Amino acid sequence: MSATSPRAGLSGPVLALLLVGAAVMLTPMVWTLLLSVKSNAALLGDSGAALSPPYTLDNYRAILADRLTSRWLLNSLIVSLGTTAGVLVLSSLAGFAFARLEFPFRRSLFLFVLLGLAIPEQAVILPRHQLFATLGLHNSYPGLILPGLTGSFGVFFMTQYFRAIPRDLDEAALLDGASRLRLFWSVLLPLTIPAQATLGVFTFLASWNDYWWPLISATTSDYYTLTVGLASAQMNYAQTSGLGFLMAQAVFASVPILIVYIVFQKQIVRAMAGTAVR
Amino acid sequence: MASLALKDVHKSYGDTLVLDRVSLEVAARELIAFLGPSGSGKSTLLRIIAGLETADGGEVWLEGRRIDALPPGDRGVAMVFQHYALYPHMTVRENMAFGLRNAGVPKPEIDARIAQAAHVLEIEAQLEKKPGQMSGGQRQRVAIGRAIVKQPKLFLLDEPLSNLDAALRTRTRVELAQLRQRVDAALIMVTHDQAEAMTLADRMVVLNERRIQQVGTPMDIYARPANAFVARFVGSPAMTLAPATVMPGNDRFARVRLAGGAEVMTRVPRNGLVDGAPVSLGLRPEHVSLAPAEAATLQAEVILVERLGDRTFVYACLADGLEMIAQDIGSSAVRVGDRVGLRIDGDAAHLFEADGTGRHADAAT
Amino acid sequence: MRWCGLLLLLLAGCAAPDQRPEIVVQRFFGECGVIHGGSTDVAAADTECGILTTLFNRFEAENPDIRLKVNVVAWPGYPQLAAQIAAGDPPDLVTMHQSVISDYQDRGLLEPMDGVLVEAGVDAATFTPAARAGVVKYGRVYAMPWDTIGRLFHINTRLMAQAGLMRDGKPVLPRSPDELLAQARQFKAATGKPYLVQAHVNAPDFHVALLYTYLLAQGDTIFPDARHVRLDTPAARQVVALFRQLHAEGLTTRNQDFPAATARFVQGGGGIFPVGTWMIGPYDAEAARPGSALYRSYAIAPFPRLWGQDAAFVDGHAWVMPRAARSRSERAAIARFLGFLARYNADWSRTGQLPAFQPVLETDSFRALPHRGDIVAIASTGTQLPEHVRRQSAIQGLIGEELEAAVTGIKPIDRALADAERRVNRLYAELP
Amino acid sequence: MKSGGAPRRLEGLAFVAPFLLLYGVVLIWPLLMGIGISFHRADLFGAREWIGLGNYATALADPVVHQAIGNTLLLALLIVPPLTALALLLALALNRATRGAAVFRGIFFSSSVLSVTIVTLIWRFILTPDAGLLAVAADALGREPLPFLSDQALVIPAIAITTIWWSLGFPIMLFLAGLQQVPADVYEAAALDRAGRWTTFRHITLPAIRRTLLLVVMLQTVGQLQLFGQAQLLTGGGPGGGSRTIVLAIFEVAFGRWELGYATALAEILFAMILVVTLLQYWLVTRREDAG
Repeated sequence: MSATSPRAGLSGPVLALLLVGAAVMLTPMVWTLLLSVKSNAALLGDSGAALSPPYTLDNYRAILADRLTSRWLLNSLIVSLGTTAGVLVLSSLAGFAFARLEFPFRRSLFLFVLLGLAIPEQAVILPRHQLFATLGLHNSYPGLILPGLTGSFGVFFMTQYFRAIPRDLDEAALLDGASRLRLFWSVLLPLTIPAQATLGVFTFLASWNDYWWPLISATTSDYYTLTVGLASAQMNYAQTSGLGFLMAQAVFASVPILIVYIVFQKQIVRAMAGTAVR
Repeated sequence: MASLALKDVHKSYGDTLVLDRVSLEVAARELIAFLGPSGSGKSTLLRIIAGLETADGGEVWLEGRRIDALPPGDRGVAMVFQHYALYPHMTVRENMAFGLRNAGVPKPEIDARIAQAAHVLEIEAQLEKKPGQMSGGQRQRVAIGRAIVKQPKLFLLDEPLSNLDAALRTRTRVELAQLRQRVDAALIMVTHDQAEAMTLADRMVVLNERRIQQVGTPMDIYARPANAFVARFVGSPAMTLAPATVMPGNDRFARVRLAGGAEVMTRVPRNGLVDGAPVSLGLRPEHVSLAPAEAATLQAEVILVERLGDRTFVYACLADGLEMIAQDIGSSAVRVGDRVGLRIDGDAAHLFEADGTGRHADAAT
Repeated sequence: MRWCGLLLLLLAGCAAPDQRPEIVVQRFFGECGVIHGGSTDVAAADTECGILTTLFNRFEAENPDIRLKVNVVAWPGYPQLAAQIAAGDPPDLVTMHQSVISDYQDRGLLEPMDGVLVEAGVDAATFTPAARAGVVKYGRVYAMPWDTIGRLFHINTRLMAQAGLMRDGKPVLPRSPDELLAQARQFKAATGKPYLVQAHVNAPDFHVALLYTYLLAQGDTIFPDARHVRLDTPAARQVVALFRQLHAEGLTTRNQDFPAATARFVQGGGGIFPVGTWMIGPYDAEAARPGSALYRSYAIAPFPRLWGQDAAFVDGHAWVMPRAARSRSERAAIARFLGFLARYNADWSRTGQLPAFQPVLETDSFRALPHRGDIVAIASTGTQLPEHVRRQSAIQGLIGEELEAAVTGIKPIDRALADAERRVNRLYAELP
Repeated sequence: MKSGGAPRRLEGLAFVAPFLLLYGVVLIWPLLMGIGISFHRADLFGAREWIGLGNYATALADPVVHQAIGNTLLLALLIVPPLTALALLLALALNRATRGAAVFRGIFFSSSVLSVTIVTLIWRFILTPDAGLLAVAADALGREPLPFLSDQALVIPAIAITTIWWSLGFPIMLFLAGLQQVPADVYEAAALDRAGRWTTFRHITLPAIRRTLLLVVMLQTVGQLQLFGQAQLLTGGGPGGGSRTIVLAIFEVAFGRWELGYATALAEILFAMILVVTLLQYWLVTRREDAG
């Protein structure tokens, strides 16, 4: 059998290598989990203590009692969901127009948008910080969300996806008396759901994990995202004595995103494989 | 009164002319087939009627109303797409209801119409399924159902049978024939399959090179093709066109001589034909038969034998290289390589002038 | 559906309008709400973080008419402060090292606080000499001083005794570089452990403090004017060479960042930890805990005189007010907050830092704190950086990085010092 | 499709306008602002003085910048090829419809969902010689733990390993997507032609997923050239600047030293580097495609 035949099971040596790889992937996480269920005192000076009991959930209780961590979690959710929703809406509208409608400068505008794929965040972030200061957008949700909405990738991706939908569906809808908006909303948009799922999950992940921008834009702890909030705790030497708590925070912060991932895993894989419309 | 009327419709894409001043009238409840090779403009014409393309000029009238400036949904036409274009995310019921809802048809009426159409098309059991769960034939019916429920004044069918396998195609053809009995509207179907057109259509419109070549009943077009293109395009196997010259004479009918020297007496009136003018002698296979050498008009060598069971088509090559198709009995013993004699039934032969214009045997006599 | 949810979340984000004046206080020292929660019992709290947290809680409890927003930032918080000021959204009060004040003051980013301190009832005449030097720039008070940070030797007397380096219950400290090396070797031979516990990783201030101290001792002028630093000097080479030697011979811990070094000393992993006053409190607590490696074997001493004369480079924490438009009521709230803090300066000194107010320094309760007698002189004699020194935070990073490289043997000493000097001078050249 | 007069033609603009507006204001305008600022001696708080190419000249002569560029390129080199190869191998092994493969896919993707703060936190307590897992393991074996975060020779590999562990998921997904586009009958034909595993890979799989490969390499290169969080949080750029990346340098210059002009000039240099590297990769691959 060949390594690439899709139905066959995993052969012995391949399986063994995969198991080793999986162990390498999981060990750091298990280690983190172990550290998070040890009391801070037990870990002081001897993190090896994490390998043996007693274990405790005190660190997690402490997190639930700590209003800051929950606030950061909420901020991350707001920013990530807001960014995701925004990207999906904007990319779908623009993608539909670029793929299906005729309007002046359509081609030039599309090229203009593609240009954005080549612009790294670094080339923009400092002046944008200045710009947002002028606009008074720092330490606000719009200030955290707007930069995430300017990615060209979503528009490009949705345009490609809309283009792949057979045009006779549009025509059938036109004959059925649908307006452009109705065509977009009732006929084509539902067909892009796999693409929306993919783009949505990627956008959510990217936004959730964004670090640079929230680090300099969200500067009061009210608006910290989890990433920045945890970084502020991590770099405080006062936290040396709170290793277990720190690790519990890490686990706590990862749970929502892992849930998102597990829920959408099928969509991610399927949509990335480019399921055809029909 | 004409149901649909096209007046001087023309259309180009940039510099490329795709329809050149097309005019046509379709009667109420008539089934018209647009037949032509790809690129002939037949699909463009259909789409102009539907409103999916805009003509550069000309008028489209339906039931006394000029519709060429209306959006597709307001024209009172329904279309069955070649690939059905069913909305994949909607159930069959939703597919059928979509257009009605857009038109503001009341809900009870929508339900009634869907129930009626589903009954007629025998897809009641499939109403809650999605297109992806159905076979090609079922999807075809749904596509038709979606058109029927709109109760249009005109049905447009774009290559309705091309996506079906052979067995299904025959059955669907019968169903289409029954369908038109039930609906109170004209139908236009686009096809490149002449058998489909001939079996279904009341009249056929043969298109080629951006223009209508001929409009007529199937038998009319088969028997009296307006020009060489129609003659060769309609009928299978295609009519043989043999180069010939008009022989001088005073007969009522024209006598022609083939390039190889053989002469054929036709029943085409000779008035207007110039002596010695080059023409083409048009012969359908059924008018060329195998014959013993003494009764034969021509001698030829068999290059291909096509056995259909009830009859046999014999492709034969004349000495001058011209290929001619003859029809023989089903149990014909002829084999490739045989030398055979061909007998031409001059009474049924057609003549085509140098510009392609067809002349046909005088039916009156 | 999702949109509705999002909308709700956003609405929840903007609470009902609050008429109370709001002050935003930004501090480092870490986040420990988990341990101290809503406690207002300042006296019961320990550690920098704990004392400040309970102090803030107490202020909120006593002053319900003021909204106090606390913003905890990662140490040292200056990149974040710069971002905030650039964003036009600075906090009202910020913890700032006194060595950094000049920088912000020079750029016009800080408000003079003479007025607000008077309103707060805080008399600038009560500042200790070291604190005054730290917060008064060109004749105006730019911050309320909070403490004076000195650097000292934290000593594990049990290990020192084991190495034969105790006399009359006091640690024997070197009086010259050679003696330091000799004692360090003796210590290592006797205990098998490094003489010094040091942070070489990601801890630029660590070596910078050592270098500044011993340059001051040798009478070097480190910052001759506002645009230059002098580091590539014989005196500096001597100092760096000594620490490089210690590192090379394994007489110090290696490869540790600050948390690691802190923990190592607690575990009895080395003899002397030359770090700041802020560790006195935590280590004292360890010294009182039976079972600890430091149990009854902890002492402190000023940096020994290795070259020239006794010297102490000091810094301190202070509360500054970034320049911003503030209403009268907000100013009043800030003044009240500062007055409140000043009253608790004695509690802060339990951390080990020296108080910023002379009266506190002279109280019996402060004198009664352990070890304080050994270091109290620093508050009067400690040397701050000159007021014209700008960009201290960035410069400390640059110099510290080069020093780390030199001490750990990554770079030759000459080159590291030359590089440090060049990098700092280049930075100064870019200043307006 | 249909041309229906001016209103209908403008309808399309209405659909793209929201995105274009944001794109222009929040991306393109700052991009142009940045280029402008880079020609100034500018501080973070608004002071501006035109110095032309001064910042660029300084940058080209600045050894710290050289070191940062070197570190960044080295990191990209240590991360992108192993990451790509590893991801491709795993995708090949996991490109099957069994439950086991799905579980493995989940495992290898799981780290990608963690934020950089958490990844560095986890790895700090793997790598640090005092409390890290590796130190615990070394202790158990009676060995001296390696100072991954403080040795100039080890710190870049340490960051590379951390990054590879973190970033493995997306390339695997992309490769899986690419592999599923390869029609199965091609493999069946190859099997009939008695092609071995390597031959099949080399002559069938690889050409079929060449575009995906290019995409992965380009995305990863662009991403790794902008490496920031790992260096800042794990090592602070140390020791001795040994792990300072360009972006970390930009951050320090901007917010530590307030030299906005110099920082934006560095950002533009990075922008140019990224453009050159990606165009080069694109050109290399497509050129071979044309030739082959």
